Amino acid sequence: MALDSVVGENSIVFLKSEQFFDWARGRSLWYMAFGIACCSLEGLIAAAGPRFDFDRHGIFYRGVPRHSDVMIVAGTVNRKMAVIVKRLYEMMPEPRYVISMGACANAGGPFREYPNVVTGVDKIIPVDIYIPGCPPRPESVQYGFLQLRKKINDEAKARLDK
Amino acid sequence: MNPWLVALLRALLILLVMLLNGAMAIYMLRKVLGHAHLRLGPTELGPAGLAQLLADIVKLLVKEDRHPNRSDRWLYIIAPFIVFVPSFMTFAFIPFSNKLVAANPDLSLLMMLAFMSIPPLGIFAAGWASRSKFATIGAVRAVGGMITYEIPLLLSALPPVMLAGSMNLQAIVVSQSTSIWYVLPCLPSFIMFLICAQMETSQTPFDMTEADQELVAGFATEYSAMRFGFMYLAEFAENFVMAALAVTLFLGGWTLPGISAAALGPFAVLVFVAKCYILIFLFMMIRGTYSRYRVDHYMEVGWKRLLPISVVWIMVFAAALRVIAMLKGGA
Amino acid sequence: MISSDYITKLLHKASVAPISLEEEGHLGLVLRIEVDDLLATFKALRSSFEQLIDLLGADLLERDNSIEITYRLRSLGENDDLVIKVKLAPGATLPSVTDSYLSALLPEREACEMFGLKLSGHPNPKYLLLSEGIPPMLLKSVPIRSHEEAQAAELPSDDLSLQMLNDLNERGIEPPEDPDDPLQNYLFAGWLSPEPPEGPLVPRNIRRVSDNPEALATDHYLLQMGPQHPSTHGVLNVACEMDGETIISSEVHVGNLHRGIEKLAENRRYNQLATLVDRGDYVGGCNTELAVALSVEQLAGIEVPERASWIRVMMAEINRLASHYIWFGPSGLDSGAMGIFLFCLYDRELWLDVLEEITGQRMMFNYVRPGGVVADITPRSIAMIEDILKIADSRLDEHYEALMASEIYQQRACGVGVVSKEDALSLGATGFVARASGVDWDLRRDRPYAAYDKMDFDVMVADTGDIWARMVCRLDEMRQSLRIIRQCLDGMPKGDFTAKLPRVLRVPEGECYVPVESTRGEMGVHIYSDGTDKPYRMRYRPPTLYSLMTADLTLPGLFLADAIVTLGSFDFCFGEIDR
Amino acid sequence: MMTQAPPRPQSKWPFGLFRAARIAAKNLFRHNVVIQYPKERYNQPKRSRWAVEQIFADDGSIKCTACKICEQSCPDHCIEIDVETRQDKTKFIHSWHYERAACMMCGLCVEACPFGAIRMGHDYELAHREPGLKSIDLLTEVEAAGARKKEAEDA
Repeated sequence: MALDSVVGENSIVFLKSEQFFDWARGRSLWYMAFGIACCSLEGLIAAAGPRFDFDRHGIFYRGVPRHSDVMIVAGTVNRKMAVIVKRLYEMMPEPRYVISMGACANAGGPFREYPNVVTGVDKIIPVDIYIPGCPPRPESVQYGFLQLRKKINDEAKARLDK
Repeated sequence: MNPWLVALLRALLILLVMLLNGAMAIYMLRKVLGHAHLRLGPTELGPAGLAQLLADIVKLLVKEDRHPNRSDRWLYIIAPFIVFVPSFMTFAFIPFSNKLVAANPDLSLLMMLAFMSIPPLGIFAAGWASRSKFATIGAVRAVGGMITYEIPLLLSALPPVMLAGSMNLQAIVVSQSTSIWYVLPCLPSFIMFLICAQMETSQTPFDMTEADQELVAGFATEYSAMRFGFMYLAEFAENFVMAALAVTLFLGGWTLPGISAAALGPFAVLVFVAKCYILIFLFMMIRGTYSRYRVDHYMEVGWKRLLPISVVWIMVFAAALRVIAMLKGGA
Repeated sequence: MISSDYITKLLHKASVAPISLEEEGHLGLVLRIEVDDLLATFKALRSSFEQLIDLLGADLLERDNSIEITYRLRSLGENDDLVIKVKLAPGATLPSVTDSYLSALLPEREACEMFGLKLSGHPNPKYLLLSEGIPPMLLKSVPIRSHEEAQAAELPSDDLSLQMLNDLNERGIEPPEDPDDPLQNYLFAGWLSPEPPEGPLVPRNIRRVSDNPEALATDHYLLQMGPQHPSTHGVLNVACEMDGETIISSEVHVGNLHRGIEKLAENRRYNQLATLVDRGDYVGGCNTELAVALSVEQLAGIEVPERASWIRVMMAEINRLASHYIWFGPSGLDSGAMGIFLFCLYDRELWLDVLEEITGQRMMFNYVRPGGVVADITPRSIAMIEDILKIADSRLDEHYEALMASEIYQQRACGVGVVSKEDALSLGATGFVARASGVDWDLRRDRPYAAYDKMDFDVMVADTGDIWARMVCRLDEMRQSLRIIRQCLDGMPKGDFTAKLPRVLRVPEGECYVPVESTRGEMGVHIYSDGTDKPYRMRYRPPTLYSLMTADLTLPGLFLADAIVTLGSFDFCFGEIDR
Repeated sequence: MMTQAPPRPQSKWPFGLFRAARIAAKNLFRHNVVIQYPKERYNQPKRSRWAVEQIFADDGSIKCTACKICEQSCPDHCIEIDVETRQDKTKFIHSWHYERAACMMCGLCVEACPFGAIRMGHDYELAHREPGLKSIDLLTEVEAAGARKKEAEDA
């Protein structure tokens, strides 16, 4: 009994409610505690720590893909890992977002010449935000989250404007 | 007025209280743990981060609800309600003030404890239906835990009943207002009750069913969206219920020493809630500080420490009561 | 010192005829033997050398059409090493020496898959880092991607990962029909031995506890922990055969972070190596940079200024503290204590501020280079360090109280996850794992490098080998680090912070191995140089690979909950294990 | 020197729990240490290394002479300078291509630059949505610095 089937996909009621939902989605981004490599220390651990405290923005970690909204790909993805990254992504319930953190996840980084390494996680799963850095500061990741929030809100807004 | 309408209104009121309480407890947990860990907790959204809760709940509501492959479909769907509904029903028996209590049967304490023992079954159902190994281990632990702490919990709730001579929670509160708070004569029971409450609500050091670091998320590993939200909420609602029970039995309920019920008036509710939240704060600090017991140590605490101590203490207490009564009667 | 006469005598007794036994350049005493004599040699030498420190291969196909396997044995009592080298034909079979030294368990698998050899006599001859179908990556004939290929948005059609990616993108990931069936498991990478061995596929551990006859007879099940698990500290996967909550047998799977540091090092100039090894041991980068710098300096004969040595020691110790904090807190978290985790994180931030002030980044420093360090320490950094040193000791006391004073934690840590002294030696455990098991060995004290010979510090040794011992030993290491930093601040000599070096550093032909006591144990760098500005082969001895084996053999018989705390207490770093 | 680890503590229930509780209470009343990021910022040290930036002279002209030393010194090959050498030996930079997303910010290019034309920036707010921004052009269609110098000398 979805709302869009009752009032139509382009009705103002549906779009307004979607905008409200997007407001909520953008402000409650639980990320999956899935650290692959070096970046996990900055983006997942230090970020939750006392100095940076992502919890202020409603961003905190859950251990399970089923509970989480955001996957931070924090590290090099190689052939063995690609399978797992893909599987974890598919385990996450919609709507789900992916942040590609650091040089390795963006483009393979320093290891992209090695044939076992996937040059960029966006070749496996769709990526919403790219954060350059090796590893980025926790603040960079916070900025990335703020960008993601903006992106989520922009989508609803764009539809409403149409 | 139509009695059905009144009943419905009451039920809705209880539901509202429960949801508010659960949400408040989650907010409080994040704030308390934040400040205890040199952080702040949610601050950005709304005053002091209060709107954060709204965002979290709305987000969970509109998230995709997933069923894992090969799960036991119907059990998977109803399990969260088995957890949620009994903890919701227990709210009916909590005496918030001398007037404000939704249901006041003679055996309200017994009924409350009976309802409290149902959620672990829901947890077991959830873990079993998920067909995930971590969830199954969590489920098995939940059942093991339940038979471990239920008896000491009941036994440690008995001394106030003996003192008040009633199993009605309101009566226990009233009798405390005329004498002293029962925490003084029944201190060992109070401590045991708190430990059992910690077990019942499965919080560190006794969070066997969830055990984030071992079982990923325990019984809730495969649950997503609002089904997970319900279980999360129920957990915190239980937290409040246990605190309320401890306050009612041992800490004088909605009364304050030296002030009559009439003088307190509507502030009785505030007094009661404040007492509850002080206890919840204590629970949360324990949760944020200590390590977790291993599952066999947990059983050991339940069977080899709490159970014998509570049995012996009950016998000593009953004997002492009898002796005092005889002395009084003799004199 | 172990004399060559003594070794000759031992070999003679075992009727092994060595090809040669002599001092070779920087390597010390080198024994060259035929492959057929390998097992007999190891049996003969086992009683004199406690540890097999490292095992590495090198592709010498161009030089003499052989693959050279180098073993490094160590006698702790004599404080001396013996290098054993064997040469194999390409594609030949390497006999496993696991009967003599358990520490060959994982490195042998790695060496064989990386150089296309077969492995015989090994209890678990599976692929370790790679999987079947990937060519032996460390052979010189296997190319790496060119820059254009690496930068391209689309991968070339013959790229190794393309097939797998296409597969993934087309059908998504279907969970296996029956997850209990290990054959359907993505973890199985293929056999290295000519014939598949008998026994179960997963888990294959040389230890297995027998069922408790008094307990209920229940079915066993297979539990896959990781790679996404809150407490495997990275991308470790442990396949556990469980009986209820008890682990009957276990097997660790690594390679999820394999990214070819050793292969890429062959294509990096000597002054660029630091960027690679930083990302190996990503928590304690300064120490690994130091090992690379020391080995290059040894080969090239570079004299390092006194001040540079002192700065290196100070930075290594600051980094050690930062790294230990990220271990102490999470190992508390593994047992469920949340507070200590966050307190430690804050202390780590303080030290990271210092590191950022001096080196420019919080984790990937690229600071210690051949010849010295990149930049001098700043007055502001000294003030920062002094500020922290004022509170650091009392903070450590607080951390002890917050976690280890509580009886619940003591119940969890004392007598759990015991590594015996024999195991620690045989499995090649170094650093705090060995010291907690009663091995009195610290490279900083026993083979001082940089300016450690001028420092005054203690090495704590415990003999129980359990989690508690590891915690206590490492907590003391942190105190000693504070002591060393104080000494560095007080006695820092004046002078240059780096030696004058040519822009392109060419290193004379040769081979050397320099170990340092990194944050997790002995981290050694073995470099083959062929006279160019790039190393011919660089081997990176990861200390945690050896503690991982130790952990693997410790897990059987533990509760699931204890296994988590035990794994945490070994402090793995997967950048280092998988390289 | 070797020290023996202290013997295991004799557990006195539940005083150890109280000791831990004391620290927890102490930390509860400690001032928090959060840097509230969008409002407050950590004061980065001078040596902080983030993405590569061009240094411009006071008059806004570039310092890069397109000598390509940075390109060779980069271990990741993130820098690609598309430069045209004209007949009068002056150089024209078509693009100074920088693959920011793959850069590991090691600072080797800045160390190698003989003209001090690039530096590691201090801006860490680099996150972006579009995959196209993974690599950017720091300079496009400009005369290399050496060319202008030569012109000045000729004049």
